[in-house]
Amino acid sequence: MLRPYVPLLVLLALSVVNAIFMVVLSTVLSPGGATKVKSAPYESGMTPLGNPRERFSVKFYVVAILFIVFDVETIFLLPWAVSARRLGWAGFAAAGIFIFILTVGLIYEWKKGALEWD
Amino acid sequence: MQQIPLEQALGLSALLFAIGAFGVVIRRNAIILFMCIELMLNAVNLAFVAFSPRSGVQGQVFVFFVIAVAAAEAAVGLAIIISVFRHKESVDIKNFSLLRW
Amino acid sequence: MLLLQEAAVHATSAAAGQAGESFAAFAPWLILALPLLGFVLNGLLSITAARRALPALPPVGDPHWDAHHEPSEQEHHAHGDDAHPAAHADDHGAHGHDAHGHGPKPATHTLPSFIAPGVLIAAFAVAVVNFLRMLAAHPETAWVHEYWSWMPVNDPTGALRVGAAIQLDQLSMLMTLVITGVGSLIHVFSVGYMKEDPGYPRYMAYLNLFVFFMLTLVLGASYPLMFVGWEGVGLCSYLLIGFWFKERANADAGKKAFIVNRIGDFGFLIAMFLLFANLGTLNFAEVMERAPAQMAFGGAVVTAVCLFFFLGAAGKSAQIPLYVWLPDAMAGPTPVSALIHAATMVTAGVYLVARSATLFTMAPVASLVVALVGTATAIFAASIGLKQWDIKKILAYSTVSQLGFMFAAVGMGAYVAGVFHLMTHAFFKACLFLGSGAVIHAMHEALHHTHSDMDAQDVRNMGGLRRYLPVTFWTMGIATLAIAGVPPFAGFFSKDEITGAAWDGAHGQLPLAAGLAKVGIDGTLWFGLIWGALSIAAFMTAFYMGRMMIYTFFGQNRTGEEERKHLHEGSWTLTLPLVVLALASTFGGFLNVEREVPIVRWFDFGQGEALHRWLHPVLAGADQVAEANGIAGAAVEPSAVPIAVAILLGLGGLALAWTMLSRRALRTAAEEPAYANGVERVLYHKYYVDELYDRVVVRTVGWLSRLQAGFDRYVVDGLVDFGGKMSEWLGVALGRFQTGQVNTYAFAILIGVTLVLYAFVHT
Amino acid sequence: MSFFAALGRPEVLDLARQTHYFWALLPEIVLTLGAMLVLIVDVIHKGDRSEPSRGSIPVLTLAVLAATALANTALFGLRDVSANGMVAVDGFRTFTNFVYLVAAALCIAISMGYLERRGIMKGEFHALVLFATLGMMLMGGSRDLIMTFIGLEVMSVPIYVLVGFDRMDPRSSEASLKYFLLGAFSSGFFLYGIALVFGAVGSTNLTYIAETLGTGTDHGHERLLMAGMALTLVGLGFKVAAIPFHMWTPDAYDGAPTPVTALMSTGVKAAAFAAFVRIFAVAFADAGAQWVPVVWWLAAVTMVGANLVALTQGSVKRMLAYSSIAHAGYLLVALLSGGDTGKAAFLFYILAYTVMTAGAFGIVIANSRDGEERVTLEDYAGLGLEKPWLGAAFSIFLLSLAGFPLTAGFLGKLYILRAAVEGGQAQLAVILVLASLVSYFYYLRVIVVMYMRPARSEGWHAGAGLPLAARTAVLAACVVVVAMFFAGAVPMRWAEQSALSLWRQPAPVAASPAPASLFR
Repeated sequence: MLRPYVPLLVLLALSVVNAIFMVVLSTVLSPGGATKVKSAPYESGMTPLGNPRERFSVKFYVVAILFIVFDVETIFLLPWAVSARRLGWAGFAAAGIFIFILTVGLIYEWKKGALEWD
Repeated sequence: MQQIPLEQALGLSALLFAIGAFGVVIRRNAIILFMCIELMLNAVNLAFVAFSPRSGVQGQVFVFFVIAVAAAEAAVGLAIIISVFRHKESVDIKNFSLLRW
Repeated sequence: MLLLQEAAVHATSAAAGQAGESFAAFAPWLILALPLLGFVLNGLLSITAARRALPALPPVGDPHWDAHHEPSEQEHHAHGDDAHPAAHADDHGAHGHDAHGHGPKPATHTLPSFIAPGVLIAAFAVAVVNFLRMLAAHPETAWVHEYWSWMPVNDPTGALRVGAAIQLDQLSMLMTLVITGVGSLIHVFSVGYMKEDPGYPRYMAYLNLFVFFMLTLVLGASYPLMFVGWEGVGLCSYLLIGFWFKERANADAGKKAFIVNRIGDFGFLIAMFLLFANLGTLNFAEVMERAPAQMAFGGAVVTAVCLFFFLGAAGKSAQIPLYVWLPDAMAGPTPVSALIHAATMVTAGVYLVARSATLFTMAPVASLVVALVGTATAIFAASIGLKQWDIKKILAYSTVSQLGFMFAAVGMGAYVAGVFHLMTHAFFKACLFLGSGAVIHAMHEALHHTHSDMDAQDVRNMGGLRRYLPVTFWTMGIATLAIAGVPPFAGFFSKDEITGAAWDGAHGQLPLAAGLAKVGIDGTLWFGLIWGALSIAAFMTAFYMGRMMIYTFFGQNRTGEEERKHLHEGSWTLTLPLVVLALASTFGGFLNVEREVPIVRWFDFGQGEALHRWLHPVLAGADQVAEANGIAGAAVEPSAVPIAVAILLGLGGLALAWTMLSRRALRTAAEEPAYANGVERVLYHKYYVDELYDRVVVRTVGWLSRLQAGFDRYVVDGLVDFGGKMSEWLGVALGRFQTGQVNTYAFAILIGVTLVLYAFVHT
Repeated sequence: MSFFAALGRPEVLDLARQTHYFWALLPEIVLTLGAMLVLIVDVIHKGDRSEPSRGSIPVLTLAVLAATALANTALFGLRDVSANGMVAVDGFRTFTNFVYLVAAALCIAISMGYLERRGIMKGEFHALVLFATLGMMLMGGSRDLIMTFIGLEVMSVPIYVLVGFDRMDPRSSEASLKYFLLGAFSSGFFLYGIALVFGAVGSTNLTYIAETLGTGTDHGHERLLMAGMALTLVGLGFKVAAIPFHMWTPDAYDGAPTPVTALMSTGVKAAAFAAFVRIFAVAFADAGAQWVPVVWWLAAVTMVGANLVALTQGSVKRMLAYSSIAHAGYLLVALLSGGDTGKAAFLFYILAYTVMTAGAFGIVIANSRDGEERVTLEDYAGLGLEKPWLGAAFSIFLLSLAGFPLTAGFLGKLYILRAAVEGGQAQLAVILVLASLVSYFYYLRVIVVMYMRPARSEGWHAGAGLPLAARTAVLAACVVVVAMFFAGAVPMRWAEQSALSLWRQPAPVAASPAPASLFR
């Protein structure tokens, strides 16, 4: 009855094991004790202290959006790359059109100044 | 290898979809509302994948499209929510009733 | 250009195409195109005028109407100096009274005086040419020409084909002559009456547009085309009733007319659908051809079609219960009342029934309903007319009553009599209305000189006017004799033919009587009733018309010392149409004299009954139906009784009015009470029908619409709240149910989803 | 179209050959390139901050639309022999494409002047309109449910942005948020419906679905199919704004910048209806017994409800929103009438409706001033007297919306009524007549106010008006509305041929249900 779910269970188990393994590994391997700076969470260079209600710059958001869009592009390109040879020139042309349209978007963003931090 | 029965997969999909739809009806934070909608879309993705063995591999291809569309929607939707936030300092949809009847 | 080419082509093709007949129409499209051209030109002028004159535009008010309404009295003084001289400067110039110093009028206000009557007279000329040709040829079939395909031709089902087509036959020809002829006269009258109004070009544009639509109504070769005209005249009527729209009552009257007419239009549409569903066509020729074959005689379908058509006709032609808009429509300028609300538009319903004669012959029950409603309207409206004081209101109820006569006629199957009365009524009623316009014009001008706020339309404020307005008096007098049914004036012959038909029916000699017998109804009793009621209505007509004339033109003048000096006849544009119409009211009746009738036997008019012979081809279809069903009327025995009674009643009514009222010392409106006893009170208040409608219909609708107003607010949201309550009950697991706008909408969608899913899974 | 033939266009398309997609998608390709061009040109101009270039963007946009219309004519006379292409190549698509292009062009034209006044003159507006139009064309022309969904999203996402385009106006932002949340919500239902249909039938190809249902093959998943149809109906019902899926409409229409409202109520609705026709009246035609009663109720409730609510509106813009809901009901009647007549009536009416609605919104724009929307009934008092041309044009549009003779709306309604009577939907025809009788009241009320009430104050209407291009567009719309009445046979004939082509799909059933996608 539950046999078809076995792969799912295996996946679940593996991810749990992996998580535990990572945490343990970093504890074991990390040198020295915990200073105040070291125990603070890492936030990509932002200072994590301060009023939690303080506003972020909207730039973070813009970059995040850019990331989403160009990230999703890979879910189309990856399957294409896997079978690029079988799809032939037609497939290549299709992928080319796709990338061309994305490039136009990129040019727009560039010119708009969305890629500059200041 | 034996497959997960279609009924069970569809049941899960329907359950997720219903949770998403109910979330849209009962939550009032715009962002959570949007997350509920994303949940609905992903429930549909599950249904597509579940149908795939029987109806053809396109089902899985559709999922890619849905993910891409969802990403685009997310980008626009979050931008809209930010723009609304600037007026109201809030994302509670209960506060948005300039337009009614 | 295209039209011209079309015309050239069809002129030749029609000449060749009409097998056996030599009738060749002469550019009938011109009859339609000319008023349309007038509308476009005047419309452009009016837009230009509105644009240029905007800052200095004086407040618009009805110079002949506003004093009539209590709320406007104060306003009257406030803007009187602007509005009234504007409306009367035409005569002032000659008499040196006008101190208000209007400069020379701009072209926008002078050109319409030539354009508007010009196009009408030209159209009338074209109509006359066609009439003469038709008279010579007397074609047995209608002349139909499609100018272009209006609704699709290559319809896959091949069902509905409606072209922009003109149908020219004896009936539409007659109507066209009346519309363009009487219309021309009224346009001329309008020049004198309206040319100082700030909205003059707009007025003329509307009037031209009205004529265009009215001609579309009668010349169109199919029901949809007729409907276009039908709606169009409704629109123009609405625009013209509310012409002085700054006065709220006028705008309301316009709305009332429009809304009541919508009810009728609903009937017209349903009738068209039923016809199309059963016959697959809406062109007159095809309908009349297919109807006898495809619908059962006296069957439910044809009866329903006819009744729905009659609902439409009742709306347009002010029959019970939809007559209430017509008296209020008198808020419009008086020439409009004459043209639209007496001579032409309101008779469209009669035209519709006559045009559908074949159908109505097939539906005896529907016909009887038409006749009975017409009769009831005739007597009901006449009784209200007995006790009105406003000269235009008297004429309005008189119009409703006379329309009732026409419906009684066409209902009884006496189509020729109905159309005959339509025509004579157009003459004498237009004459009466224009005459009342001349009276009001004179009264108003006189009152204006002393800045009196007396009501210029109340007959109690008139009296003895025959000394001051001789032409108006004589012409209106002739028209009164005509409407009262005094031989040999026009109304006598047409009304006599109607009562005569009822008499025949009471003796079982009408086709309709035989038709009713066929469906198991004894009609003779009904016809007897109709005859009696119509006779009483005719008597009342004579009485109230006599009363109006006596109060207006005889006895002591009650206008006031100072005002009296300023009472005088208007310019020739006002009097000429009156004279022409009076002549028509005198001689129009001889068109259809029966040769055998004893009293008129002395006159010899060829074979007699010219109108019967003229309209015969149009009614041939109805006759065939009657013959095929074995209900063709027996040879009518001419009887002297109804004629004698008719003459007696007409003269008697006038005589009674004279003996009762001519000695009576009436006081002015301010002093004389509107009614003396209970009966008069009920009559004066028009049986309280308006109040009844207000209570029952208007308030119900108002209540309903408030209900609807609350619908989105309370019901939808209430539903959601209800859903919210339910969820609270359910929602231990789901937590609180929070209503907010987006949630609300999403919930509505979810409810929809549930319903749709349920519907799908359970079918 | 020998011009395109000379360029190498084949007479018969076979979408199994991928190169033929170039011809099948020519208008879409032109529009995509044009939209990207507009986007880039604008952003490059912004680089050198040259203000005069602003005026050239709308012109460029109109040129792109014109080029697309030209490319659209390449579809005339084309036939498609493939069984399972992603796009339909038929007259129906050509016709509806023109409708979207007209809607977009009118939207751009009436936005001139308006955007400057409200301080939102940005090139993105035009690019977004073009992208939304592209979405409409993809949605209305698709022959595959997934393609319909993508088209729907390509259309909707730019519209979400456009609704909130005036960021300084809280109403605009709020409308955008509501429309976005509910739009995404409803497209979730639509997508779920697609998934279930896909599961039940085994394909998302509309032709294949039609054939499968037509042969009556027992696919053994009746319930799945029913649920799928129901949810698809919900998604489309939302986009066409049928009651009870309409509640976003008044808010979104009211808050959006008026040119966007015009586009939403015309182009978006037309595209959703085109997809509706393709999915329900063609693909699910043989399951009519299931969906016709449901859509019948939707149509009836929509017509009655929307007209009743419209009666109570004090804002002209909101009244037009409810009017647009009511018109969705009329169009549903055409769709329900079935047969070629119904489709032809639908096409005729959607064209007439697009022109008259966009024109009406053009007048709403003309009546508003520097950043201030003047949309209440009182704001219109005296407009007819002080601005006779604007008043006359508005009267024509309103009368046409009401269905008054001498206008396209009258003829359109008559065609729908005829189709309904022929198609055995006589009760719906009666409801339609009654509902439009009600609608006379609120349309005429505006006209009455325009002509019969004095303006709020001296010179209240002094600033009302449109720039030349917008004026030309509104005038052209007026002329079309009247011309469609007098020469009704011409567009009707075109609509009929287009409707016929919808049913004459050659499309033999292929053995494989797999769509000829690029990812084969």
